[in-house]
Amino acid sequence: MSAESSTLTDRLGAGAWYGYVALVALFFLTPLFSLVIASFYDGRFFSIVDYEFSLDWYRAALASGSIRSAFLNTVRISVPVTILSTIIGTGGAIAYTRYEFPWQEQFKLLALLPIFFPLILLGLGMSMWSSVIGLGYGIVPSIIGELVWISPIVMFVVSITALGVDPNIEEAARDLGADTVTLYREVTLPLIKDGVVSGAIFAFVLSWNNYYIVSYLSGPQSTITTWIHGRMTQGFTPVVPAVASLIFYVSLLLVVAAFVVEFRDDGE
Amino acid sequence: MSALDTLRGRMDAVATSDNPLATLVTPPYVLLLPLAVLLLVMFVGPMVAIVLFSVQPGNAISLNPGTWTVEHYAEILGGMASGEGVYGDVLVNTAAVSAVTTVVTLVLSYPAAYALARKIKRYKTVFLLVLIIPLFTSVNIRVFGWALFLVNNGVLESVVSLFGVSNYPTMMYQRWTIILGTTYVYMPFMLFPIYLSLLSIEDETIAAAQDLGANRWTLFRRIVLPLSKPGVIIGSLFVFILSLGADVEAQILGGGSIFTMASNINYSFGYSQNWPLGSAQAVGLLIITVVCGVIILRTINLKEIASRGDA
Amino acid sequence: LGGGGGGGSEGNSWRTQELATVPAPGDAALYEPTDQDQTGETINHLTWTGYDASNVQGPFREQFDCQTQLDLFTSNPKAFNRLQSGEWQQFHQATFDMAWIPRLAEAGLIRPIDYEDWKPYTFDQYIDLFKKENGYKYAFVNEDDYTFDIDGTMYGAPQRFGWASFVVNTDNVSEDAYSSYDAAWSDEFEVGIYDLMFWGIQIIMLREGIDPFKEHTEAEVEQVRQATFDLFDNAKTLLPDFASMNQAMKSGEIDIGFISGNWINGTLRRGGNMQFEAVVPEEGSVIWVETTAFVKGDQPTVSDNYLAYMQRGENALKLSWPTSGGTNVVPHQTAWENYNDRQREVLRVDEVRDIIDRSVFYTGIPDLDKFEPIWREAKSRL
Amino acid sequence: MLQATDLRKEYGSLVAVDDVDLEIETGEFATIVGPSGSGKSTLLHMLAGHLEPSGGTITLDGEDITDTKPQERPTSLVFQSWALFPHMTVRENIEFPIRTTGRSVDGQVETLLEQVQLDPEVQADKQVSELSGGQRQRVALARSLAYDPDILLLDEPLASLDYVLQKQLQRELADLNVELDMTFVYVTHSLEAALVMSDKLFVIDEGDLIQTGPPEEIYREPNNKFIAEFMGDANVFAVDVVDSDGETVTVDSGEFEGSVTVSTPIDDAPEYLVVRHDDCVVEPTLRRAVGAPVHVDNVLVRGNTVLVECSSTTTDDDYVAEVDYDHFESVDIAVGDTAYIQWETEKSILVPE
Amino acid sequence: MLQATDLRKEYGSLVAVDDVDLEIETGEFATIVGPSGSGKSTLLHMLAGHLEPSGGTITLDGEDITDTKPQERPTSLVFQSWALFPHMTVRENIEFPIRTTGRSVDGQVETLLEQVQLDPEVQADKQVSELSGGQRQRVALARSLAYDPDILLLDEPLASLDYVLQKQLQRELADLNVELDMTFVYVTHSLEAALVMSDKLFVIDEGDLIQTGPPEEIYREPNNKFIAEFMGDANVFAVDVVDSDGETVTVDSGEFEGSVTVSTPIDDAPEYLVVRHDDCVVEPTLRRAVGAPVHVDNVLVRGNTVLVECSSTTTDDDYVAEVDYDHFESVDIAVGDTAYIQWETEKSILVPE
Ligand SMILES: Nc1ncnc2c1ncn2[C@@H]1O[C@H](COP(=O)(O)OP(=O)(O)OP(=O)(O)O)[C@@H](O)[C@H]1O
Ligand SMILES: Nc1ncnc2c1ncn2[C@@H]1O[C@H](COP(=O)(O)OP(=O)(O)OP(=O)(O)O)[C@@H](O)[C@H]1O
Ligand SMILES: NCCCCNCCCN
Ligand SMILES: [Mg+2]
Ligand SMILES: [Mg+2]
Repeated sequence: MSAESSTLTDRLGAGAWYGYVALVALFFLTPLFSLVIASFYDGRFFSIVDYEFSLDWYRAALASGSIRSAFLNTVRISVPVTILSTIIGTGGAIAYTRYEFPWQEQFKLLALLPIFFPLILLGLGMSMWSSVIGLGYGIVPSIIGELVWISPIVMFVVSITALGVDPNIEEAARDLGADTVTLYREVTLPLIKDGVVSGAIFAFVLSWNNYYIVSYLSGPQSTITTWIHGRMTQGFTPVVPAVASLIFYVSLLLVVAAFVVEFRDDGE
Repeated sequence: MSALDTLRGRMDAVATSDNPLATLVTPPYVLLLPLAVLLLVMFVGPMVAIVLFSVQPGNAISLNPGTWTVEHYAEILGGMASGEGVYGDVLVNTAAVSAVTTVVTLVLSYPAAYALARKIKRYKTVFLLVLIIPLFTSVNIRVFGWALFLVNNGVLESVVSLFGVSNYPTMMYQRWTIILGTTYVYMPFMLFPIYLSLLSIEDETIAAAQDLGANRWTLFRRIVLPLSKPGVIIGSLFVFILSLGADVEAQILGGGSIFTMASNINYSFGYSQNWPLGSAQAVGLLIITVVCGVIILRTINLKEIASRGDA
Repeated sequence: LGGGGGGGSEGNSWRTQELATVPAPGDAALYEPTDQDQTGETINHLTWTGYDASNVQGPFREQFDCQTQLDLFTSNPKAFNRLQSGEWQQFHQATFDMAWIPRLAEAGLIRPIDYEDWKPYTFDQYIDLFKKENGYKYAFVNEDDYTFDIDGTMYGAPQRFGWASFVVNTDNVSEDAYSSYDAAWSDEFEVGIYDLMFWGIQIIMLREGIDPFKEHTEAEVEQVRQATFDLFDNAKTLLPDFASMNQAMKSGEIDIGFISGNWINGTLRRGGNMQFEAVVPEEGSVIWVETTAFVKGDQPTVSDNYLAYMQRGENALKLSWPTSGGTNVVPHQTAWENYNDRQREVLRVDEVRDIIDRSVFYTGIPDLDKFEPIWREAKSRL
Repeated sequence: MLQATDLRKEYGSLVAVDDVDLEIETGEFATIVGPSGSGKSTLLHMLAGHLEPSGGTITLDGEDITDTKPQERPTSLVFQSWALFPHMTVRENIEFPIRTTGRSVDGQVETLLEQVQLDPEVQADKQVSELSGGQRQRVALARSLAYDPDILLLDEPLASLDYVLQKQLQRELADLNVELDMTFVYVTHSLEAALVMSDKLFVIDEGDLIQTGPPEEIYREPNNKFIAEFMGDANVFAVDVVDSDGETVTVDSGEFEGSVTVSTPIDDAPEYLVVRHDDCVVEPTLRRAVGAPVHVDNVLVRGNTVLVECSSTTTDDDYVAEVDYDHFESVDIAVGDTAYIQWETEKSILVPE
Repeated sequence: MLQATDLRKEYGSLVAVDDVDLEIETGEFATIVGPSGSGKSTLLHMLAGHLEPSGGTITLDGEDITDTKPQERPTSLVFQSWALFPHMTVRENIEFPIRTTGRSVDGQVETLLEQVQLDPEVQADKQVSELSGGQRQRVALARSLAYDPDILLLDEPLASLDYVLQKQLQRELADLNVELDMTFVYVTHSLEAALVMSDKLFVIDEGDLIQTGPPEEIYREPNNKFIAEFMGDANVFAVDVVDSDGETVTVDSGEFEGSVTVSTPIDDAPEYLVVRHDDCVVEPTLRRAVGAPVHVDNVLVRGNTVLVECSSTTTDDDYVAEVDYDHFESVDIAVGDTAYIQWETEKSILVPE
């Protein structure tokens, strides 16, 4: 039974919590707002002084084949990476937190090390290694390369939740005849759901934003990050903010959907 | 469904057999095997390649097992010892940026994570999503967005000019703007682990502490903080390590006012084409991060914190 | 008869032998697809932004019914590393700044090209400055010592070019001041340094009156060190990329960008901001020429069609003014004839001859590693 | 004095605590009993401040504390689920409230552990996860005692303990109540504890406070059939009132032989006669004032007493008599016999529904 | 038959279960009692397969199941801490074992809930977090029953229930034991449950199995002083053996008047005379075979019985008599009086330390 509160000071207190989170959200969004503003600017390098509204960059972004293929490649990499790293990382987390086995601490260290590796080195090292073992370059090597870095991160995110689960509950499930598959599907996984979902979000975000590994392993396939990096270094136009803004608009739909759902629930 | 059944049958059939190979398809081995194999194949190899490169002479661009040298280590360590060269500065700068970033993100994230986990009930998904969606846009373009915000004639200027402020010191290319950048980029890696660990604290534990006279501060210090330790540790680790590797982020806003290890390594591999030197620096960075990580993880045993059930 | 284009038909050997010389069929056959070219193949081209623009790639893809994938890189050495570490298997063509062509040849990453076969598709198209007959040697490699040599083997085809110097905001910096690189060492101006070490070092050498492309003495190294430190000590900021640099110029945060060049500031100019100019002061600039080469390994049948297409004057003009990416000049006569007034102004086409006259061609600093720590250390002084 | 007025808690449509009024004097040992799910824990959590009432007020010595935070109330709750701090040792758990109140810890942990019959040397530095259920429960109790509250709220604090320990700790608590002048509000399902230890007993059912008073009074004069049965095993007979003069009432029933005239404090007309199992005996013939003919179904020996389970020969009802082992041996009763379950008139309790 | 041989569990240096041998017949109702922390839960967890023994074997019908996985044992454990699935409703919790065994769920949840006295309409679709303590405990019980195990292991399954419910469910369990021919291994601290329900009783203390047998035998002929006291409130007197002929033994003591000659099944020389509180009475004069002079310190009414607490006039010992309310009223005893606590010779139990 949890404490609830109703006094005025408590209300103010609750308001302050909301206010603070709103500030943090604002902090997170500030550069996106700036990019949105810049994406409608008619010139090439943004200035508020001679601002004129234009949709040209959006037209260019939507028409561009290289953006489309960068986008598709990014999806082709990040979706499998999200799914696979969530599975691999969750497996590692469950093994590490819910079982005892020989070499457990060594396993933890091995699983941890890639997180410590600066990404540029991982990319470079994997690029060298990839030709040694004949893995090659392209979408699949990029997926494998990203998994090396992202699965351990998922493992650690999931571990946080898995560490909080009462072992008695799993014992009870076993006791009641659950075989391994049932145990995971109906008890363990639902109990660590928050962690797995967070892990998957982390995985997606990290894969979506990965530059170094992809830039070394994707071969001729460009992704949004390598595309943006190229544009920043060579040939910048506000198509770049326009692309960023488009991604932002699409993800805003999620927020709107969540808001509507919640608002409806509230009404009931 | 039928695949599941087969799997189920196989797993549990195997569990009873004594075949040591067969135990590999039972938990925990079946769970940790993919990760272990992945890392052994695709991580240990590259790591070894880098270590090997770091002992290659001169500007070698391919591995030659016959020749090796410690000249690059000597250069780095010698430079650090004598105070010449950049390595000492770079190390200090990098550590300082990472430490400050870790502290700042921790201080800023904790209250937000706490609010999200325990105070915010209505519109929680909305808040969570608002915090997540910026991450769908690449890091460098988001940091560039900050530059657009801060530069002369940028967005900030138009906002403050609404309030009649026109003369204010330039915001770009300062040391603190590096911290702004790294804080901005890495804060989610602090916020979400802490949020998760706070989420798993039982309401009754909090109620019991309040009941026993804990004021807000005591409640925080003795109950909430220790129980959220896994999240704080993992979050701090992420942020510290990731900001040790900060490159683009640091440079755009900071205008190179702080030269960090990752930039320096990047530079060795990129413009200066000195792979062995870059690898040697990389090994140095690795040693630092691994040592920090191992110390942190050893001193705080995650499993111990977690043993909450009973026997 | 083997006259049919892309030449799937005869001489398949160069496609499969890793380092075989690349021949070309005559009679403009490469400009038209043949039956064999209706393959739905994919060309992978490792190159710079601009090449990927839809106005550049679209027509070729349509005409030859194939895909082109452009991997856009941002740094010669990094691209070199990638090919070297094994990615050569992924690519069919690569476009590097020409100083890298001998190195690529030396590393066995690119193929020789049959000059006579290819002349109609390439050098015959260029303005006089880029004719072999007139001494343009930066596509030809002496395979004994891997230097540029007019009598050497052709390894690449020039594609886009420009100069590296510095950019000034002519509204704030007087012509007097920018007639020398000294402006960047002057505390009168806000200076931003683009973190592009080996271009920066070359320009510093020019300012110091030192030939960049030779072995340097201790004293010269010392001189460069001092000049570099002075430059950084005077600078306001270091800029990591093109976009940040131009944004800093545009916003007035800096008056001078060191270094820059037409490939960098052209974007500002194309946006109508003609006050930004990559001026070439009296010390001169460094001329770079993007040069496309065939990468070793298997090649699709349309690979030679692609090169011929990219080299054709009207397509080069599009590359010069892509729908996305930066603006640059190209050496193609047709392009020069067809630039409109605005393009001429933005690209400063009419100044190009003079600039080349006053500049040196980028052939690579042989002892770059002496200067690399200097730049490193200078950065830590900011 | 701790006072609740119209205290109410609703969970959605379920009224867990329904406008309860209660008064507990300072130093009193008040016990709350009631069936599982009747609202006892809910009530305690509201008194402790962990649960916001849906209505009503709580005052302490006249001061309204309804909105006071738990940490500012001089109360401490021993949680039904213990709620020990999982990341602390036993010692740290117990020191926690001592530190929050700024007192010095020296030696207290040992004393408290001994008070709850735990060996400080063995248990003090264990992790909570290394304790048995009963050991945890005692640590939870010791921790609340360490807070030294004015009012100790106990939610079934001894449920997981063995009989001997329960007794010892009940005694310990009763002593503390007197020694420390601490007010105890004790939720228990142990009738024995309720009857022996408390000054005042509250009976709660489905969120309603249905009877309040000294335990003996409630035992002897339950308000209704539910309380009568709840306070101890009993046989129940539906009765009809045949006579009533305000002071005494006379009832009879088709289910037993003989009519019963007793004084009753209840205003409502009685509908049931309740007689406790241990007030009944089963003998072959009817030798007491009231009795019903039965078949003997089962005989269970329970230490010194014997449960004789039987069923009415005339109705569907089952009855039980709890008789002395010696008495049982002295009368000749065996399973299958027909006999009389019987009791003295004055053992009859008349109650309404 | 479920059999454990030399079963052992060590936690570091602590021996929680110390080479225990036990045999439980199929269909038997076996009860394990022992003080808090004596190793009961540990033993049960080993039988269920959740805890790996440090030594010894477990066999079921002769087959060694020591290393069998919990889900493959035909056992089900009702956890002391319930271990309900927090993310499921009551219904889903109960359906869980039905599904794992591939049976159809229809109607079973309702039947099971009713068996544990929960109203399916109200409770079935609640979240676990919305239940009271006692309701949770009953769901845990229903869930284990739903598994329909051959052997049901119960770790204090009724500890959080009120008296009436406890009785009802004890009865229910006893019936199930018979109906379903299910073997029950029942850990409880309720002596009453232990005595009434079980076919066989195991007494465990500090990890040792110290007595096994039918409950009545253990009640009447405890092995030692600890068990004697543990099986019910008792007064203890140190005694000296004055005579012994192998069959009977005669003792006396400085603490009581009269000497006691009883038959004893114990081999060891008895050192204590134990007599249960409810076998004693306190009267002004010594009217029974044995008795000790005491001061009456306190009188507690507990429903139909009265606890008379007194202290020896000659030693420091305290004694208690639990007398009938009627008997108490009939003798003239009040606090402060000097009187005799007394009992019949045959109520004396002689035990070694
Ligand atoms: N995980 C553990 N680590 C160390 N000691 C433990 C652990 N679990 C139990 N113990 C100890 O083992 C002993 C037996 O514990 P167990 O839980 O079996 O007792 P129990 O008889 O069930 O007691 P209770 O009636 O209080 O539940 C106790 O002293 C306990 O402190
Ligand atoms: N969070 C909740 N949401 C909905 N209903 C609840 C909640 N908590 C308790 N209840 C219901 O309120 C009623 C009272 O619960 P409470 O825990 O106070 O009972 P209790 O008297 O303590 O029972 P027990 O003796 O079983 O612990 C129960 O019917 C329970 O199901
Ligand atoms: N790392 C060096 C970048 C050199 C830029 N070259 C300019 C030419 C553009 N193709
Ligand atoms: Mg309760
Ligand atoms: Mg136990």
